[in-house]
Amino acid sequence: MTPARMLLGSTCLALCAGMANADQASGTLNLAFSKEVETADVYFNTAREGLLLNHAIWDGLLYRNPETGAYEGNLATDWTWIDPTTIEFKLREGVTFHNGEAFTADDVVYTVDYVTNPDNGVKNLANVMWMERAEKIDDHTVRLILKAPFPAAEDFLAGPVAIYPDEYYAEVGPQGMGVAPIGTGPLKVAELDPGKHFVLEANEAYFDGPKGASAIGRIDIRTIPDVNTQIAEFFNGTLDFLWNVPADQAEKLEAMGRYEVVNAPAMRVGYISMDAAGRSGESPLTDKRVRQAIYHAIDRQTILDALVKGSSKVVDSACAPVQTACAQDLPSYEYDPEKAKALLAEAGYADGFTIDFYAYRDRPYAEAMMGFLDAVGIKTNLNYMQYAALREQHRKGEVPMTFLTWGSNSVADASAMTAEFFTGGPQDDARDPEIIDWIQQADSTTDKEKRAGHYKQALTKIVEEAYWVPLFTYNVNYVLGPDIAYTPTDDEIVRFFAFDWK
Amino acid sequence: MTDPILSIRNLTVDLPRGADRPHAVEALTLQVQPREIVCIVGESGSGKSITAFTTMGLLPKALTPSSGEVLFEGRDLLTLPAAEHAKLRGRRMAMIFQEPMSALNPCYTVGDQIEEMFEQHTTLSKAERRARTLHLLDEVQLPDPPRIYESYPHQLSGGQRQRIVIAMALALDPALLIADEPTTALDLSTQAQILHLLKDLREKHSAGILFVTHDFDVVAEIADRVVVMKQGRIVEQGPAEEVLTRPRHPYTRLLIDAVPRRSRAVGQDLSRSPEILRVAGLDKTYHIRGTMFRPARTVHACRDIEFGVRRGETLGIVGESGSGKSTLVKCLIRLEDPDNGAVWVEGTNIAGYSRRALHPYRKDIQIVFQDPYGSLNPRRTIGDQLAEGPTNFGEPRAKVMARARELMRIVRLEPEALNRYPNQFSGGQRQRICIARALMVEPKVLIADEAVSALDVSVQKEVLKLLNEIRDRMGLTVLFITHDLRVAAQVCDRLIVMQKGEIVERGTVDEVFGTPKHAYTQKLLAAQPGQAWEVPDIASLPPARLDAMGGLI
Amino acid sequence: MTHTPPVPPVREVQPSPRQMMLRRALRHRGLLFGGAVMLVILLIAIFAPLLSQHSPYAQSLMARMKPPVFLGGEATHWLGTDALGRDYWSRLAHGARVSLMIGLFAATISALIGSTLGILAGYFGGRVDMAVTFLINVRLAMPVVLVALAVVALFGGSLTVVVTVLGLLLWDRFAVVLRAATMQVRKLEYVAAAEVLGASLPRILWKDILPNVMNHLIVIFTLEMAHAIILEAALSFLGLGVQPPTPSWGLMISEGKEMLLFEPWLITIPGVALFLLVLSINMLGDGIRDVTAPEGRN
Amino acid sequence: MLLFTLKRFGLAICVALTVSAISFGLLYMAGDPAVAIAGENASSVDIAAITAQYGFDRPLLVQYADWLGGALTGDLGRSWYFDLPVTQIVTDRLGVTVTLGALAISFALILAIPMGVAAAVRPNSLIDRAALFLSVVGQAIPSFWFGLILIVVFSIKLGLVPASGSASWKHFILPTVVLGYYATPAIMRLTRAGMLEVLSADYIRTARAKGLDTRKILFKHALRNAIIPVISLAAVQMGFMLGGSIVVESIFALHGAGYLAWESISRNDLPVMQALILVFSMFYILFTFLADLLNAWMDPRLRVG
Repeated sequence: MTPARMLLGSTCLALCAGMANADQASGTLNLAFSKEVETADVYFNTAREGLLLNHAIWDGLLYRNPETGAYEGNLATDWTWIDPTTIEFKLREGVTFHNGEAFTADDVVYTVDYVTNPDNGVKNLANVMWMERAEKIDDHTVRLILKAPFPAAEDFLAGPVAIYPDEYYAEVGPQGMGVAPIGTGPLKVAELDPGKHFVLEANEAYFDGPKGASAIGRIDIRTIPDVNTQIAEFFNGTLDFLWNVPADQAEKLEAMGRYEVVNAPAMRVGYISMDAAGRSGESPLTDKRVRQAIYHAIDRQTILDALVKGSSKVVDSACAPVQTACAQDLPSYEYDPEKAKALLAEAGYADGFTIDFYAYRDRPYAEAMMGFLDAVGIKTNLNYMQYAALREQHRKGEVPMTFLTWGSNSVADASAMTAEFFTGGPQDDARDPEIIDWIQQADSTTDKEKRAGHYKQALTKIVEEAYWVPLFTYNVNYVLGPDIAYTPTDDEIVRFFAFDWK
Repeated sequence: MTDPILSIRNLTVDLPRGADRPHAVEALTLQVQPREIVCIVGESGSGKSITAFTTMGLLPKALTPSSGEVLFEGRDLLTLPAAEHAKLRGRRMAMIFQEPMSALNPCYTVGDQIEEMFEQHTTLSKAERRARTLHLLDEVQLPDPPRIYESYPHQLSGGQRQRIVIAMALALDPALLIADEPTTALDLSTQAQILHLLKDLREKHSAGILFVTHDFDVVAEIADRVVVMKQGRIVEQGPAEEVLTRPRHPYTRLLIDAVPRRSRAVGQDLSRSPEILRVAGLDKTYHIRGTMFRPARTVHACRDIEFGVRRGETLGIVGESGSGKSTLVKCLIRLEDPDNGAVWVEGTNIAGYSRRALHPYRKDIQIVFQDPYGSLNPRRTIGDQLAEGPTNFGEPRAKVMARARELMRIVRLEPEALNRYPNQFSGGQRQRICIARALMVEPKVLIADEAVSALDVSVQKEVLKLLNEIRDRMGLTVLFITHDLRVAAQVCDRLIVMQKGEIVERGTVDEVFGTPKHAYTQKLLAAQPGQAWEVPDIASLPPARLDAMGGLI
Repeated sequence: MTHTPPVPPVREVQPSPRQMMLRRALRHRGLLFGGAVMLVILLIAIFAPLLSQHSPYAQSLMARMKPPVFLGGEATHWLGTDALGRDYWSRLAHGARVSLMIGLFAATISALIGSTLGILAGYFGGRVDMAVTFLINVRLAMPVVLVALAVVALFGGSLTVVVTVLGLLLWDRFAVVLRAATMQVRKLEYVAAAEVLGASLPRILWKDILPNVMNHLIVIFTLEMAHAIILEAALSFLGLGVQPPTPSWGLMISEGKEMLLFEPWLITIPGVALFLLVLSINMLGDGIRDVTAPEGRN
Repeated sequence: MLLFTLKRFGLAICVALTVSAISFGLLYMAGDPAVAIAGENASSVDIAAITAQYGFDRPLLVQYADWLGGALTGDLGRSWYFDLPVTQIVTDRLGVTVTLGALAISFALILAIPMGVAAAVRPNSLIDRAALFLSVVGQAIPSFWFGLILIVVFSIKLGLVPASGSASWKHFILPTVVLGYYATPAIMRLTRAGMLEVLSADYIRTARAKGLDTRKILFKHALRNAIIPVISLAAVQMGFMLGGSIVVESIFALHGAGYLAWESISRNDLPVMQALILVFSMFYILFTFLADLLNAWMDPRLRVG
């Protein structure tokens, strides 16, 4: 051990010794968001943090059990499919909102009507536009009418579709809800400084639903953008729990031996999309052999092992394995740079070529891929930009090759991903009519097996044609402070209400 | 004779290492009696100001007195602790400086700055301080003391500011007043007033005055005793009368000989010579833009200027600062465009020409400026700068360089100087170079704009002589712009006197000096210091006798 | 004693301005130190490929974040490796090129804009001056970091974009200082003399104005070069600078910052390099100012 | 005087207008703002709807005129991200930044002026060399790096001050130091140069000739004159600081306008960015304007005709 090493070690000791631990006594759990949430109104924000607040403050009609993956009743106690486009819900009785308003069928009808009305400008239209309207049968019975058969309906109802109090929402609107949210959830908002600071308190009157009441009385959430600052606060004991900790830091934290580090898979999938349709002009990527060469050239497993780590897995599907209908028995291309070079030579690019490569997150991953491509002769110019800018260019068809990820809004159905990228929309780089057809057929049938068959066809062709190079699933590192008890789930959702003191 | 107020004995002040000589002042001995004005006179670098500053304890840190003593009221100032010395300053000894424009703090009213003297050295109450200050303002003959009291320095003229500094110096009735070139920066008429004031004060306050100057006329005006310094040493001292009329040391003689005489031998007759330059009805008005805090105003710098000059003639244009002579010059060389009027150069009116049309006529009128340091580009060799003009007018390089070498000889510099940079030359040499540069394009008219004002008298004399020689040799016409009547009288054929943008008097030198018609001219002439002094003819004095060290026997 | 004294010979003791400058330079410790460090960095930048046995781009995902020799690492990567297993020394050496290039090009662009505006304003005064002063005010009123970030974010980061943006944003000091300096020089009589001698405007600007404001220009150039390098590092730190895998020091700090609490050497090494470079440029600038300043007037 | 104040004010407005026009052009020229509003998980349907709703299909000039019209009545539009009035968000965040800026400039002045004066009084002394050394070194330390180091040392290792946030005065210590130290060298140097120049001025010689004591000469006569350019510089620096607080605020998680700016950039919230550029430039203009007035008050030459 060199002196410098020892110095480093002693720093660590000092870090650990200096920790404060007054939180359990004060009963407050301290957490940090790493970005500012635009509004607490879940229908008007698209951030992951918004989804977390959604689950804490509101309830959906259904609940997806993170352990079994089964759907359970939440605000609804029972539901039945009347026909492929109609579901009837029996609502839970005796539930009240945080402001004392009673929960009835009117709230459901109002919420559905409000969010499906395009004039109201809800941000995540995909989350709600599959619903046509809701009909009140009686105070505690409601029917949901779908626009078309929609197999993923239950997942959406257990996820992003939160039920709002009709009277309150009619009075304050999205802005009022954004600064003073009212729901039925296990936690209620005590203080809110938009974007900066949230204080949640346990909802003493929470109903006996599948989520369960919060064991912790008070949760204080600040916004700290820098991971290092978060970790620094964590060391000081002024944060109790971290999530989305990058793999390297998580490893180091775990090695310190004082903290529990939990790794959980996420629904997010990383992939390289290639302009197979030639929208960005004359491009080598219109040649299937070139795309296959790229598939062969990238050592996905090594990237995973060295950088992504955790519970991530290499995938060949253009969707996450946990998603319904996301077939995994697909063809694949092993890492083989020689074969890649041969394919390139066959396609007439024996000396390689140069191409623009776009990315918006995980710069090291992108750089690693560039390194592999470089090894087979493909030179890449990285354009690392904001998501909005990249997406805009992608939609215009100006992006020949890009490393993207998609989290499917935690909706556990393959359609949450394929519908966006393989049905001829502006972000469809393949524009393969056969695939478009298969997916459309799949999404308009309620026959689960038939649906799965169509999906498998589509996913297989995506790999065969190498339209994408699906890379790997993401994972999330959760780091628990010494006195925190929490079991992370595999849907990237931190359940604030499920925390407890040790 | 009473005890001297100040007695400097054998004072030596060292220069920092690497200077051109080891001592700023060497073995200096002098005395100042009460009610006596002792003038230290010498050229720049003679160490005269150093003596004054040593006495005041205001020497720059780089200079250190190394031996001798400075006895003031019985105490040796050189061994006095700094704090003790500071207590004497202002109270027992006071000083007046050369630059009244910068000698006062711009941030405080002059009243406040005078009152500081009382605040620092007395226990007077606020009201008493104010009363004393107002009284002082009155004593130095400033109009409306209460208004002046509230004024800031920038609201006062140079003369007024110098009076403030004098008032400050006199506040506590010091025994010794040191005046370091107090009138050099002032106009003639103001200078006369200030000198008069100082003479008065000597009577009223019984102080001894140590007066540092380079100007023998001023010496003649006020000195009781004279000390002549050269390169840190006293070469001659004695009663004013003695030194001024019967100088014994060759250096004193050289300086006195260089003092411009009031009359010149014979004016040449040029009435047949053709008129080469005529200015008619020239007007120039400046509109000074207002700033955030100052309203805009209009200044008539030149009004209806009219004159002509003949070939070979030297026309003097005399005026104090602000008289418009500089603006006139700028209009002639077209650094400024006149608003109205004509400038005829050999029959061509160039006043209205555009820059482009003017170009070929540029070389006809050339100029030598006042500041020998600012008028040469420090980054170009002399040769390059001399070649500038002819090159601009398309002459071949070889021919140009030949002429440059020739001109260097004419202005008595070595041709090798062409390869050097301006910083390698002294002020007088630079003026010669400037003259050579102007002559490179063979001008018809040469304007000398205060061309010798910044030079020491001995150098001044040489340059004037050179100008005259060149004029005669080349048949040049010279416009000689100056504020110094003596210099004008010495070199000019005819004179124009300007005041507030207008010509108030014109005529031959004899006419203007002998029978001035305009009140302003009369006033100017009357303000001339040292008029009673009959400058001796040095050639008629017995030869000087010196010892081996250059001292008088 | 009435004869003319002989004309004093040219003062041989006074060396030419250039010689004097050189003499002062050789006595100026800060200048020498800054110059020496700068020279070393420059040499490293020029000979980067020869000085490093690894390519700055060659990654080795299985050999990530190997510590440098002085923290117990191996000699093959004496400054260790980064998060992608690339040789840190090689990236540092090649990064010197990027930093110097950004500094040089950005400062050159702003020098061209700023000194042109400044000299014209100082020379002509009046309306030209008013217009330039207005432009300077507008420029100064724009928050540099914010605008630079926004532009890079919106237009995408690349060496060209960063250099251009910085160049277009950092000209104000050139304009301010050269305007003042030109005004001062403009008043000097040799400019008037040149005009009277029929020199054309471009000639006056080129021969009489420019050489005499050059020392200011050089000093500001060094300042802005340092400024640009630091700003680029800050942009890269915020993730909006030059594009990876370009080995820029700012980018290295940005990438290393992730492991700040665990592998501090990752940001210390490029941080110290950056510090040394900026320090040497600043000392060089200060030195140049000291060495050239007293020269203007005797 | 009033007329010129008005003129100066008019000029300030022109500057602000030009800045806003340039920034508007820059911001809205790049990319489709609708995508930014829609957010990361938005689908294509959402984006088309938003384009129509916000009127991004109109010519840029029309959009600017629209914005300007609103700005003149104090309405800076709505944040695309927060969907709240921009004016409200910005004023909400400005407090922290202005506090930080004021603290930082005070820190810089308190550190720099005495150091500059001490250095000027004894040029080439140990103090002078130390001050110069500090200023050269200070200018070369990148502030983001400095901030991180301070967190590691003072917050984590020594546990003296909190690492992030703005809850108490303690939270402001590190950010103040990081933001303030960067302005220190410039102010120190200007103070030193000003003092050196003033101390060699004739009126200081006059003051010494009057026998005034050193303290009075230094502080009444010299500093008053030397400080005038420092005021202007401090105003400029303060303007820069507000704009430069981006880095500092993001490191220390201070929810001020600088952090808001950075976040707005990463989420393409153009109305907020546009407003912030305007606000920062207005602050700069305001500070320099105040500095001019203060200077006029300090220096009678500027005050009276």
